[in-house]
Amino acid sequence: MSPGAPGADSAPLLELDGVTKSFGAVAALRGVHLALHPGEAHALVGENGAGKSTLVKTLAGAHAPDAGRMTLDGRPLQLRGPADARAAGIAVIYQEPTLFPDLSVAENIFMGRQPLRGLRRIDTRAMNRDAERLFERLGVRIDPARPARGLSIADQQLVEIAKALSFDARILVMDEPTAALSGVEVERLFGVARSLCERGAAVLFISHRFDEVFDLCQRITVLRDGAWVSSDRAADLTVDEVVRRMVGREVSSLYPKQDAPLRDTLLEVRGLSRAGVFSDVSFSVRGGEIVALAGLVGAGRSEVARAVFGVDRYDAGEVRVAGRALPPGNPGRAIAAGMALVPEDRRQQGLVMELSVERNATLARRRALSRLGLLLGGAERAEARRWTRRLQVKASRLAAPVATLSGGNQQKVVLAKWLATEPRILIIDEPTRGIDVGTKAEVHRLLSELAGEGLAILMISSELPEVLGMADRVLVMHEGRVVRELPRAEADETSVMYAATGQGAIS
Amino acid sequence: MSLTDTGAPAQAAENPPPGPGRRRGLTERLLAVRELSLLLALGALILVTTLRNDRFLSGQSIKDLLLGCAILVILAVGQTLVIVTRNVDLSVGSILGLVAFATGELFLAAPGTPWPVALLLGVALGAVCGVVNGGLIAVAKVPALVITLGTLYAFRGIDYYWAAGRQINAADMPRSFLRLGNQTVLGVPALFLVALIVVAAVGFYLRSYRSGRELYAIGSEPAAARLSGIPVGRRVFAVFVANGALAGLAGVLYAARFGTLDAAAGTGLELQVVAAAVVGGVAIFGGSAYGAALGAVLLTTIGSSLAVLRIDPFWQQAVVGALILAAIGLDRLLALRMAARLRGRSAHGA
Amino acid sequence: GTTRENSGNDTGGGAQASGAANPDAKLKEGLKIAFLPKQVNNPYFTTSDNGGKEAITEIKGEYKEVGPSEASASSQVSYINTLSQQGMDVIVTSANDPNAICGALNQAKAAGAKIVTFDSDTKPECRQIFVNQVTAEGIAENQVKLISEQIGGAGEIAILSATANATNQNAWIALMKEELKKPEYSKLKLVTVAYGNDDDQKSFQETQGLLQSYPNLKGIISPTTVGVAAAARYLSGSQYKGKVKLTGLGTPNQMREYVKDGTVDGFALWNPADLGYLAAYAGAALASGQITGAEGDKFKAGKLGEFTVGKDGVVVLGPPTVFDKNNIDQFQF
Amino acid sequence: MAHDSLYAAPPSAADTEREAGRLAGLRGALGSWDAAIVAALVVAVVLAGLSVPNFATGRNAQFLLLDLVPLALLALPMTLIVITGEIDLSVASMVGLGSTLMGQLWLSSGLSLELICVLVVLLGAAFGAVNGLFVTGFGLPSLAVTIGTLALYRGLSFVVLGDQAVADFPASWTAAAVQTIPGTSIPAAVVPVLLLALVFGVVLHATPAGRALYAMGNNDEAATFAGVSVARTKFWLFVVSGAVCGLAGVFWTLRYASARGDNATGLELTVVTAVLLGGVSIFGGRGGLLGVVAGVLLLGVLRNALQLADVDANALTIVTGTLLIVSVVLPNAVADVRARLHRRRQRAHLTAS
Ligand SMILES: Nc1ncnc2c1ncn2[C@@H]1O[C@H](COP(=O)(O)OP(=O)(O)OP(=O)(O)O)[C@@H](O)[C@H]1O
Ligand SMILES: Nc1ncnc2c1ncn2[C@@H]1O[C@H](COP(=O)(O)OP(=O)(O)OP(=O)(O)O)[C@@H](O)[C@H]1O
Ligand SMILES: [Mg+2]
Ligand SMILES: [Mg+2]
Repeated sequence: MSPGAPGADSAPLLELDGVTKSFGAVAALRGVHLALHPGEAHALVGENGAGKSTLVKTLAGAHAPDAGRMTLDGRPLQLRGPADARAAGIAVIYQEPTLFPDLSVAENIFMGRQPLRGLRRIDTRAMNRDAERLFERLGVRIDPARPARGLSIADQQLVEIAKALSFDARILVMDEPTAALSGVEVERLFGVARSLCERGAAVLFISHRFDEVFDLCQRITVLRDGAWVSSDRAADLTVDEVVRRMVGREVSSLYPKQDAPLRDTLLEVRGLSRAGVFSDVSFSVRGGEIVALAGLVGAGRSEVARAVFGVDRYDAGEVRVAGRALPPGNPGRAIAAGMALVPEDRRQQGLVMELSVERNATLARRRALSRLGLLLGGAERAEARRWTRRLQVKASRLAAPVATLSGGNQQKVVLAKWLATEPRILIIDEPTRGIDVGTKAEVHRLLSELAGEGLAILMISSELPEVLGMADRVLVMHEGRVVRELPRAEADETSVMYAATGQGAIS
Repeated sequence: MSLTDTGAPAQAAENPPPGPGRRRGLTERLLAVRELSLLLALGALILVTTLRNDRFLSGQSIKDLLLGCAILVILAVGQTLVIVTRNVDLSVGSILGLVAFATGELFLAAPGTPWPVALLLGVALGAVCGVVNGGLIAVAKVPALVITLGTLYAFRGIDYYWAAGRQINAADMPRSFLRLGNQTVLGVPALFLVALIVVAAVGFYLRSYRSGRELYAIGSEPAAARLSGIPVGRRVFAVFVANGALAGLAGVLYAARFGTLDAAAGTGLELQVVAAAVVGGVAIFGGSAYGAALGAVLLTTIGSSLAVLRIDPFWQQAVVGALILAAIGLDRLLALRMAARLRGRSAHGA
Repeated sequence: GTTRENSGNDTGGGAQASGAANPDAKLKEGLKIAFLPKQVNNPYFTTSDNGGKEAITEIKGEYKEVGPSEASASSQVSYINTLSQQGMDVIVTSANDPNAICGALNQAKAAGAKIVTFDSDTKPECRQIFVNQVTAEGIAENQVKLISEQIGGAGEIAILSATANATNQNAWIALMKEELKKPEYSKLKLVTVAYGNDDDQKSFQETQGLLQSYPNLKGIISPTTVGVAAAARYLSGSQYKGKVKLTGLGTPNQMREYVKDGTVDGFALWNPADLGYLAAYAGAALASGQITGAEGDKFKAGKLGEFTVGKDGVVVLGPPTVFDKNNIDQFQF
Repeated sequence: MAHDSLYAAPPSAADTEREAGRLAGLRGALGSWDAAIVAALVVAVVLAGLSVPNFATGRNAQFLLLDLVPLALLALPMTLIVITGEIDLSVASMVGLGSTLMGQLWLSSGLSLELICVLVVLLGAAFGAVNGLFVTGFGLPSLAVTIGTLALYRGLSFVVLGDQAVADFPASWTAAAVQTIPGTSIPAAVVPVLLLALVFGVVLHATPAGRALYAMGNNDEAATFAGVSVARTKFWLFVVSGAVCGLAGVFWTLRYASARGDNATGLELTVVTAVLLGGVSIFGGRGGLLGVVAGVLLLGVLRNALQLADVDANALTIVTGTLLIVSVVLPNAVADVRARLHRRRQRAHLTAS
């Protein structure tokens, strides 16, 4: 491997030229160029649906390009499947975790490459030890012998990263690896990526967070609508410039919440407890107000949201909607009472992948759309069109299965589905995870607008700027308890962090 | 910039993980418990039956038991291979019937054929049926249940067509071959030894070999398996061929054991085989070949002991059904308790 | 509502013999005669149907065999319907259920077909003739006599039957119980009836269960071909070989092995080919007007000679043949 | 254009959408598979009518339809269950148990036959509820549970009547079961089946509950989040399946005038075959009722025509199996070829431009 210095204009390790890929009528990639140089971290940015993940899957051998050339070390590269890509030294972290829930964490990491002992048997001990070493490198503790089922999204992502690292690959491709990670883990990941670069590997990094992009990468390629726009040194670019190239126009990257008159209390949660997950959680949200629930990963915010909505049961406490008690454990009743929950895991909880965009968008509203118990196609379509248009969902047609949409567009469909129920109370868990910059501002504007219309909004977010920019009040959770309530004026980076790490607990 | 952080390091410091390799994975332990409970159930059944009738534990009776379960064990183990990849093979009964009849025909056509040749040919014919199943599934990318439901009919139809209502009798087959079905080695029926070898080999393979683990990976999350470069199509194909070959083996052994063959041999066996695998815990959490084998032994023993206990014959099938329900219910209970324990301990630090 | 009390018994009575028989009528040529066994793929029925085919060839009729691949009454109904659609002159069938196929048979009759049952009967009013292999009494007598001789006239015996609801089996068993009440069998004790479901493996297991449950068991009667073969196989490979006697109804081909190795002394069966042969002639006689199915009608059945229709339209083939070491090699079926 | 691509999409896509809009009413009910299977049915009927003697007669239609009544009945709830991703293998055993219960009640209870029929349907619902409880209450895989109850219910049906058969049902009732609609040769029993099919079809395709079935078949967690009570819905589906089995048991008993422990043995596989032939995905989430009804008819027509053409039972077995395989392999193969052609065209197009 050529130990090129970062940013050196050495010969590219991997080069893509004119790569084209379409799915039916959708052209996901149109003649894309990409050159990955040894020792360099290269960012790939673009809006949702720009074709980043498709490019990644092409590199990984999971998709065969319709046209175009790939060369590795100057030699043409033909990938017939993911196994070929691995053999060529390409390790990939996909946008959605691809773990085997029934197998142990260590097996997940070393599947197909387990260390062997006599008779070509698998050496489980050595495998667990190696896994433990990898986790040490990443600075996390995950029991290698436990099954992957039940890991939180962040942990799943960490296992994926460990897996990719275990290859000691020459090319590391990471598709939004940080979307579910916290600052510390991101830093460690970057540390590892940099050390790989120092050893001459090439890194392809995808993220919607520009601070990360500029922090890690020396070169940035912009995609728009499947087409290559530019590849430049990061040093020659600014965030605004990148955004302009991505979107093709100016966008303000954040949209602060507009003040709206506060109305009556719509959601009231009192003494909510669930053994081992959260305890004695109390808060209320008024119409016109956005309350943010902040905290570290695993603080139990999502669990509270799920319990309030009725997907999970709780052991004690009560939930009141506009003064009336909501029966526990019944999402149907919660919806009827005017509540909506945009869940954090869109693939598992938010969407029915095989169903069409239209069916997904109207799924939660199907009762309201029926007349005399019968569903009428026209009303459904009109409703779906209204919301997908408002959220600018990019899909070939409304009848296309949601699975064919890009990650960010899928997220928008989830939003559309819940907004279509015209809720009074909107609980929204990581609303902009994986959403591109333009749409993010759009979502923020929408949330602000909805609050202005009198909705009570409870927002769970791991992105501090989002929390600080959008919330009227910030509730900070730590280890299953609400430890701090900060009005907008008092909420800043330090005060929230302080409370979230448990140091500011007023107990 | 994001704000979340993991409390892991602190937590882990309080709770250092035990040295690597010293403890077995939770999944593995779960399976061990599963197999243990099956053994217990089997023990209890034998005990109760023996208390009522002490001849149940006589040498002859044990020999009969072992003989009786051998074929089902082989089929259940083969089915395990298929089920762990999240597929199912409903055509095993028909493959068994076809191969059994073919074996008889072979001896009719060439009476002098030595039995090992017959055995190999039978296994090969079974494998060919497996190739048909696996090929259709791989090429057409259609759920195995549908394809094998189709070949369940198709193979049986071929068998019927071929047999055309004829029967092949013990007298048509060489003594040496028939002896295979009844012979004992150190008091253990040869048939059961064959089954034991199959169980051990498949069990060991599934647990300790890369490709064996890949089968579990495929069953656990097929899409992820594809993305991790596991040759899913090839593995699934191989699994069906292997299962076909085992069904072929079972077919030859069936011919040796029963001596009387017509085209109906093994009809309806597929449900018993799936039931054995289900009782053995395969359908619910991956499961192992050992569990499936124990499931098969348990089911056969139930059949025998009901006969010995002289349970009203009209009740027998109902009791078998109730026991299947009880077995999977127990399974579930165990799984839930394990899951509760998983939830109890955080992901970070064991 | 309709209750059992007020519904009345509207099952018609007795076999109907319509019109007058003309014993001198010639057998018609070109009769379309269909055999519908309980199940195709069953060697026993293959043999008997081939007997029927032989007879039909002799009388220059058209033979055909159809039937379900699994022994179920509902599929038989659908075959009967098909046959009556095709305008068969005679349908010769063995019923999987004495009642279930009645409606279809009556429809076929109304469409002009003559109905003959063999081996396993329906209700008498649904057919014209039942060709019985032997009388149930004949079987019961024969089987009890065989086992008594083999075990020396005293000891515990058990019966291994087919399915629990096989009509003919149950009739035989009931008559065997009657037979056992006779003084000469007073030392025989029937301990149980087990069911092997005409499934080889089940029968095998049941035999094993019998021997374990009844340590003093001296003999087993298995009046079903599947059961007797499975029981013989079990005994021949066990410590009970030769000590526990076995008899029943079996085919010589299946049992040859066990008669020769001493597991079985003797067993009985009628010749299934003759059964089919006779049924075909009975059907032809009906269709030609030689007989109507009334008691006392006489007809000639080729090589088997002359037969007389008995009560309820039953024609009996004859007493069963007993097979043992000495004669078994003369039979091939 | 970036943000509005749904509407500013390339013309071809926009066309597709407009067309989709126009056909929307049809689309829901008539997926491409449904259309194909209906077409196959029509072709089969026409071919059989032209080439098989005695096929195209009223009497034959009567026999054919009558034979299909139980199969069609069982296929209706099975379709819904399979769409939710579950399966019910115990249906045939429930028919058998319903039949023997009817026989036993008639034999010994002195109740009126009307009441007995109602009781049998209710008991069927209770058996279905046991399935439902195990599947949803205890969270067990339905394949495993219903293999267990397949044995259990069949066993119980032998317990209920033992080796007996009850056959002395009033002739007026047994005749009614096979009666035709006056002036036609269509069996009267077809009418309730059609009505039920209509009810199931409307529920599945045009009600919120039907939508929910598809959603939970694909992803039950997401369905839960959308306010669908997955467990409760599945439970009731199993109950309905049981009740319909009870009904089929009543019909079976009267049609064959015989209540026996082994009635309807093995029918479950035929039901599953018909449902899959009808285009329902065994993994759940896909398929429609029209296809299933056509699938049932196609199966019946083929069997009947082949029987009339004196094709023997063995070949029939092979045909059933092959039909099932072809029915699933063919659409995939066609889609595959089409995709390949499309890609080639695209590539040609790209190189040209
Ligand atoms: N399997 C598929 N079938 C059909 N269309 C697809 C498929 N996969 C992706 N697409 C389409 O290809 C385009 C590019 O998708 P891709 O997932 O590459 O976007 P992305 O840049 O990764 O977006 P995001 O930032 O939201 O993850 C989208 O329009 C998407 O709908
Ligand atoms: N599917 C699951 N099975 C078992 N435990 C889980 C599961 N999901 C999360 N947990 C555990 O529940 C606790 C809280 O979960 P979670 O990480 O979702 O909290 P959170 O505050 O919502 O964090 P975030 O939203 O940032 O992911 C953690 O201890 C986590 O390990
Ligand atoms: Mg993406
Ligand atoms: Mg969360």
